[in-house]
Amino acid sequence: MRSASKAPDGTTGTSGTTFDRVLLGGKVLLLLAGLALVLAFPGLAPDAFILSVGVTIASYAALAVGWNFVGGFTGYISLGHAAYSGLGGYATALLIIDGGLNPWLALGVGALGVAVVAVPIGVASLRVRGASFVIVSIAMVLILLLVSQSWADVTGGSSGLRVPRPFSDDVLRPEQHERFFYLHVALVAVALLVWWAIDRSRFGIGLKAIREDEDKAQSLGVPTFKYKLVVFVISAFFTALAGGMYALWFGYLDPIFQFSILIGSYMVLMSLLGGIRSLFGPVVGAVIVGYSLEYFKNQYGDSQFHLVALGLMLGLVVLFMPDGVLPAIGQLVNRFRPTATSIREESAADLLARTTKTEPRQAEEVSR
Amino acid sequence: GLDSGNGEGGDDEIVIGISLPLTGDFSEPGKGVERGYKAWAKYVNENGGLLGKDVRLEILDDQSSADRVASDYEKLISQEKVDLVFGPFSTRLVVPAAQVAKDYGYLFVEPAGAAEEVFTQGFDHLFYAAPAVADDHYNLLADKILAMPADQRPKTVAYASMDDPFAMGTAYGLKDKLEAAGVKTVVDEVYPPNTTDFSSIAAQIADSKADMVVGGSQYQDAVNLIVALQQLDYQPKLAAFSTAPTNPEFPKAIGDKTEGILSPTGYTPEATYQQNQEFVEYYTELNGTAPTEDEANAWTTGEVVAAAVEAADCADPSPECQQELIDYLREATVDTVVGPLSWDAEGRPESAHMIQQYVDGKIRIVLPEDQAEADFIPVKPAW
Amino acid sequence: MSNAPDYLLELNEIEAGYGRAALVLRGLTVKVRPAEIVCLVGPNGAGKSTVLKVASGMLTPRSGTIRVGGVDVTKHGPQDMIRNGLSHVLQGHSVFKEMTVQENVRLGAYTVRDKALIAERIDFVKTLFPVVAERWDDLAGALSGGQQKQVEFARSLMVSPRVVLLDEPSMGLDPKTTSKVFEQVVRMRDAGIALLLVEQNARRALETADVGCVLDLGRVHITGPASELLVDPQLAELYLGGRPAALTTEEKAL
Amino acid sequence: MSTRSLETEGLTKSFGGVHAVNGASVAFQDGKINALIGPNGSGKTTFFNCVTGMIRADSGRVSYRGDDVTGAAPHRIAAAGIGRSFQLCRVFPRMTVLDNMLVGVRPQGLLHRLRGGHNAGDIARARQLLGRVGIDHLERSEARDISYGQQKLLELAGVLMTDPETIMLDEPAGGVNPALIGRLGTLVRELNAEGRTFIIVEHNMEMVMSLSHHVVVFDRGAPIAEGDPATVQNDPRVLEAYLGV
Amino acid sequence: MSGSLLLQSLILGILLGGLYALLAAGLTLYFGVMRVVMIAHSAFLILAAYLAWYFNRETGIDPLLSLLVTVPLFFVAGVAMQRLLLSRLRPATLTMMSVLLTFAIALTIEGLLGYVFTGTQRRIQLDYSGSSFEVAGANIAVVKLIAFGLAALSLLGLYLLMKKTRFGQALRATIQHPEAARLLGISTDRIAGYGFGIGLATAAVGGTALALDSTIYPSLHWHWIGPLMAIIVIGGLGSIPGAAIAAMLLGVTQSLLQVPMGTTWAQTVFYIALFATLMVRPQGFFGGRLAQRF
Ligand SMILES: Nc1ncnc2c1ncn2[C@@H]1O[C@H](COP(=O)(O)OP(=O)(O)OP(=O)(O)O)[C@@H](O)[C@H]1O
Ligand SMILES: Nc1ncnc2c1ncn2[C@@H]1O[C@H](COP(=O)(O)OP(=O)(O)OP(=O)(O)O)[C@@H](O)[C@H]1O
Ligand SMILES: [Mg+2]
Ligand SMILES: [Mg+2]
Repeated sequence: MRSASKAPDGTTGTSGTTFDRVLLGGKVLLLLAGLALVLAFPGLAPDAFILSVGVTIASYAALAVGWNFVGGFTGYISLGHAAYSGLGGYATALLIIDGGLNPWLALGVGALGVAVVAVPIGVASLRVRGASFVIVSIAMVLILLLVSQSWADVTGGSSGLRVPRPFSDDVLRPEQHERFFYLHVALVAVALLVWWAIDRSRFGIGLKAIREDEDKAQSLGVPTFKYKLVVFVISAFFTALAGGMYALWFGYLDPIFQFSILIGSYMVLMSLLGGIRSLFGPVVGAVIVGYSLEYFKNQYGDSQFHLVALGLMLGLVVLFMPDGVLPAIGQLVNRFRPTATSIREESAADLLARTTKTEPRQAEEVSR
Repeated sequence: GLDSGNGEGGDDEIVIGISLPLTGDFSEPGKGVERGYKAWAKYVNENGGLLGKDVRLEILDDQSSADRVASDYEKLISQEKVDLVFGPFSTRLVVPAAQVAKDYGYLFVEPAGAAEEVFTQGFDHLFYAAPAVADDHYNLLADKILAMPADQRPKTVAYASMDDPFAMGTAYGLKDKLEAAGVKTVVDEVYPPNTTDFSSIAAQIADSKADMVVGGSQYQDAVNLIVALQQLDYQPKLAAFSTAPTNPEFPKAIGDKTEGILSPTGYTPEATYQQNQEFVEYYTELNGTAPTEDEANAWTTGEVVAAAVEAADCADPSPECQQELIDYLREATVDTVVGPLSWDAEGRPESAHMIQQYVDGKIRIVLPEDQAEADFIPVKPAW
Repeated sequence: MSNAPDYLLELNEIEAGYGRAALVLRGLTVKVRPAEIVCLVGPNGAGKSTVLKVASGMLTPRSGTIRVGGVDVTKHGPQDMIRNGLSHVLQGHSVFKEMTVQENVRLGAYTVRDKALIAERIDFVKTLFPVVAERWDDLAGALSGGQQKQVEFARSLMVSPRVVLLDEPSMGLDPKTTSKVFEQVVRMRDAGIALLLVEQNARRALETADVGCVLDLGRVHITGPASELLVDPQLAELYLGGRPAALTTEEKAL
Repeated sequence: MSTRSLETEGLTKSFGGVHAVNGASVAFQDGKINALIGPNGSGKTTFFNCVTGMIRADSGRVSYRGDDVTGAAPHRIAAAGIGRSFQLCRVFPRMTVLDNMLVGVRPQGLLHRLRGGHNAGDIARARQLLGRVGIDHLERSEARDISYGQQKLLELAGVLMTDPETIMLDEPAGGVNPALIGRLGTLVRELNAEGRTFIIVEHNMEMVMSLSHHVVVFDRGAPIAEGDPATVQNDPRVLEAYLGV
Repeated sequence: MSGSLLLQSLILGILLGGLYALLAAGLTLYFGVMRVVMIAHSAFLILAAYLAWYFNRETGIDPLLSLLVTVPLFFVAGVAMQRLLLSRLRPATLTMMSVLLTFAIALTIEGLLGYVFTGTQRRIQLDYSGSSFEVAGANIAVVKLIAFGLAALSLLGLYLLMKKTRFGQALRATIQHPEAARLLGISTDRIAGYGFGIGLATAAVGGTALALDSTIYPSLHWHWIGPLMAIIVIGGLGSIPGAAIAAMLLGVTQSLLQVPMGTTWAQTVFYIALFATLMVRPQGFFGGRLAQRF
């Protein structure tokens, strides 16, 4: 018997009460403030290092949002999304180096390529649910790690791959950081927009239904497999974009760091941390995780202790705000709402009266 | 938040920024390099410092990760505004680190990026502070083997190398030379760095009955491979492994069956250069043990940069100064604990590695002859 | 049991609800004597199942007391209830789907040590519900809805409690099996067991029960001898499905 | 409009040794309220599952309004106009009652899919149906927080939301309060009056007999009798196999 | 590939497979029986290995004896972990959240190991490390044989425990319908705790076996997760015999393939097999999971 906690993903169509209106206003203000802060960041950053940290966090955010297309909507947890960011990175790099493409073109083409590759992968791995899917996703990234290590003459193998700069060398490094910061932010914005569009669409409702009960959804006419596959590919696409973007910025690819479970896990952590059912959850998660990583490293410098710190932090969050930070806040806010009663405030007699009275009108309504 | 250390180097001191793998997969050698750097700094400060200023090291931990090493140098240079940087450990980390230094126009002398890849990236500010690049480590051994009379010379060789630019470089450098001279390669295995089970590789080597086994190894992988070979009771005539045998823990790790095992080294405490004797003496009394190659390379890095600084008579972040330092080293020959060093246009050092061998349970120089401390054992006793 | 308390199950002034949500039960009192069937009827969401959950300790009441055989068990968790001699058959489906029918039934006797007794009971349920015998080694999850209910009921018959809580035992059962279940319920009553029965098949239930109890809005609306409730036209209209009680005889014919 | 609705021919499904559905050839009448009754384990639900594509039949054909739909995927069946409810009541636990309803909206074409899910039209219709089954006051609670019977009602309303021509209900009255059963009956009649076909599996004889025009009796995975309620009710085989008197 | 080499590889494969089997057993227990994605399993594995190594280094006594300490220790740790942490997760989101939670635990363990023992690679030095005996021209290393023995024994025990005992049944019941289980008098918390404890106990045994003949370092657990997980899916989640057999087969194939394909490519066999399984039998080859009921 668990408490009736309601995830405030705003999916209750009615926003009637003044309470809700106040809430909405607050949200909007918060949003604008956040946006302003983000856009001002490069100006505020005291030095190139802080700026580069900003870029890293932005790229985390892009990855997390990309991940959340699958995780958030369908509830399929993929620990192996590093596969797609990694592929995105290598695809972009190789298209530039061997294909001689313009970097930005390469980025787009690469991501599209990854999306195409994701189709068969999805077809194979979306056949299983829950634990099995998690495992399969891990397997995916490990395969790619092995391949990219062994297939040295293409990927450069263990000696890594240098990615040419998109900007000419007279663009100094801090300047590079600034540009890439905005590029990443733009990417995140686009991804969020798409996520939001899906979230409010019928497609989105279908996906959430899959998350809850796949067979039932199908019997209600939701083409579950098609839906799953589509979001899966969208997710792979955005993740690949994020990966490629990072590669362009960082300029160096090494299989071990590209195709690592750790990166994939970070995506999951960030999303779950922020709240996979909420639009901005992954972004918030990315900021928290990205910042903590830096902070812990700074604190516990040359000992492995920063891992412990991170571990503990995550553990606490899972135990005490399982739905993620944002929903947790949402619940706090909801305390102030006049408690919604879950028991019928209407005796059988009233019901009888009401339903019999209103039947004719409803009849034709329904038949529409 | 991200407190920006206390790195603002005043005029009275020269701050040198370094990032090292103090945790994670490369932490072992990383710590060695750290000891070397620290010893060097202490030594310099005790002897009047650089340009009369004290030297202070700003060391960060890159957790053996490429992303980290880059952001570390970013931090050191742009936030801590260090005057000079020294290189990190391991080829995997040198390249991304060097990129950052290049972008800020810093001189980049590094103690550990020996693999060919490091020098083909078009870095014009990078110098490797050791006698030779990976591919040339075994040169003397190769010459020695090819000089053997045909009946003693090994006819078949088995190579096993870690999938790591440096380790592979060493093994394949030797492979190319021997193959060119018609020595047959019967096993050629490459294993990922995280491999812990060597029994299959060992099985193949044992099955091939190769006269000689060559390991392109770091440390632990060599130990595992040797133990696995022992388990299969394989007895080669010659056995050479890079890096591992020079490690003081090595004999115990393989059950003291070390006799005859070969290894290239860029450094020996016994070397007669005058800097080296000072170094060994100083280091030994500081740390209680004689320095190994990692410490020596770190120290060498220090010496090389110091030489440049003294010559250019400047040590500050300004591009002009850094450029002067770079230009100087292009031309210079610097006397170091590993002998006189000079570099080609890409920063490759141009001397050679020595070959050591376990003789009477102690690792000794056997090549080149003129520096040999013991005679080369052509047929390795059983292990 | 000579000096036994006159009520085997007592729920006094129970107030209960889920989480922070509003109260579901608002000061509700239900008592069951030995060898008595008390039947709870009421609209969906009235709180019937909640009453049973409270009684078996699955949901701790915010106030009020629970006594089994005169002993206060208000704070006891569900796993202790069986030892207090109270068994609860849940609403809906609660077989262990990925275990065989055999394992399910045997788990029913988890607290019983006596091998012989277990064997005897198994034979009994096998004869009572043929399907249990037929599908003895199949996964319970593979059975049909009704068959699963039968297995559940069989499982609950593996122990000999003093108090039995049944939440819609006849749901999903075909008429034949439904009759069997009700017969069994009567047999239990005659064996001195106190039964608290929740049924939506209200008429049938009230015909079997001794005391009827109409629940609405989490309160006891009306309580009294089952036979009287059956013939109350207004109750019939509101809770028993609109048809005058007279027809129930014809219904029995089916 | 043909009078042929859902038809099966020698439909067979067995699990290991168990012949759940055993060569069942049944024809349901279009525009009528059909009932499918039979003892527990006689194969009614499995029959439903085969027809609606939830599981693949071993052999046999299923046709709907003349065209073959054997082995079509569930969502295709749904698109063809057949809606079904589940015996072990299935709702989307962590979605609000209202969203549960909106899943049933059948999108036409891509654009329609991408349109906002919470548009006035859909919501209004959802509310109507919820009101119809008497749980509209719960629209904001999550489905996992409502009582079992309420969940059953929600499921029924959800099926109606897909606006199907043929509605297959697996024990709609199970666990539902008698007063409400009466109301459900009225609802079914009205929808039927609009020309919707019903196929109802139910053990509540009262409901079956008062509601249905045509009754099919299953036993051991195949029909043993069909006809109008009166005749079926007095068929000795039915009495023996099912009603047990 | 010569006959003797074939035989040698075969034997090595079997010995390796035995170890895989044991390591996978614990995982399959959490996954199949408890619906928990136990990312931290291999981390505990390494922890046990470290304890064995430390024990041996400090006392010089044979590491096998460390089992007397580690097994009970891990059991208790498992119980605690389940009761204090995992039991707090909602059943609805258990699988998902357990990923996160156990991942956090894995990180913590790795961190502590690195903190206490540094990142240095360690290896137990035994006087019989290198010793072996010859069977039909193939050499069998003593250490590997011991590890294999350990694995076989504990696997058998685990199997009997789950299938034959009242505890095993109660555990499965607890997972499938906690409320019903509780109403039958099963104290589900305790049972679930024990279940988890046993899972970790296998990790203790496995870790010690692993430490006998392999290097260990804190981040090594990432290297084990993949193959182990592939194994349990192929074997069928929750099926201990399934895991054992799959492990055996894959172990052998891997060590046979290593000769022609090389170490790196040979590792892919796990994942290839995994995807093949998905195509043919998504529920795995021994997973006795019933066909979905509607
Ligand atoms: N997945 C399955 N695996 C094995 N046997 C099954 C499976 N599904 C159904 N069966 C068997 O097929 C037969 C028919 O089951 P079905 O659910 O169709 O009966 P039903 O008519 O719906 O019964 P009820 O009235 O109790 O719902 C039963 O004997 C059942 O045990
Ligand atoms: N887990 C829960 N969390 C929150 N509220 C709940 C929960 N379960 C039930 N409720 C609410 O409590 C009230 C009573 O539920 P209960 O299950 O007792 O009704 P009931 O009388 O058994 O109805 P039914 O006849 O449909 O089973 C309902 O209004 C329901 O919304
Ligand atoms: Mg109820
Ligand atoms: Mg059924």
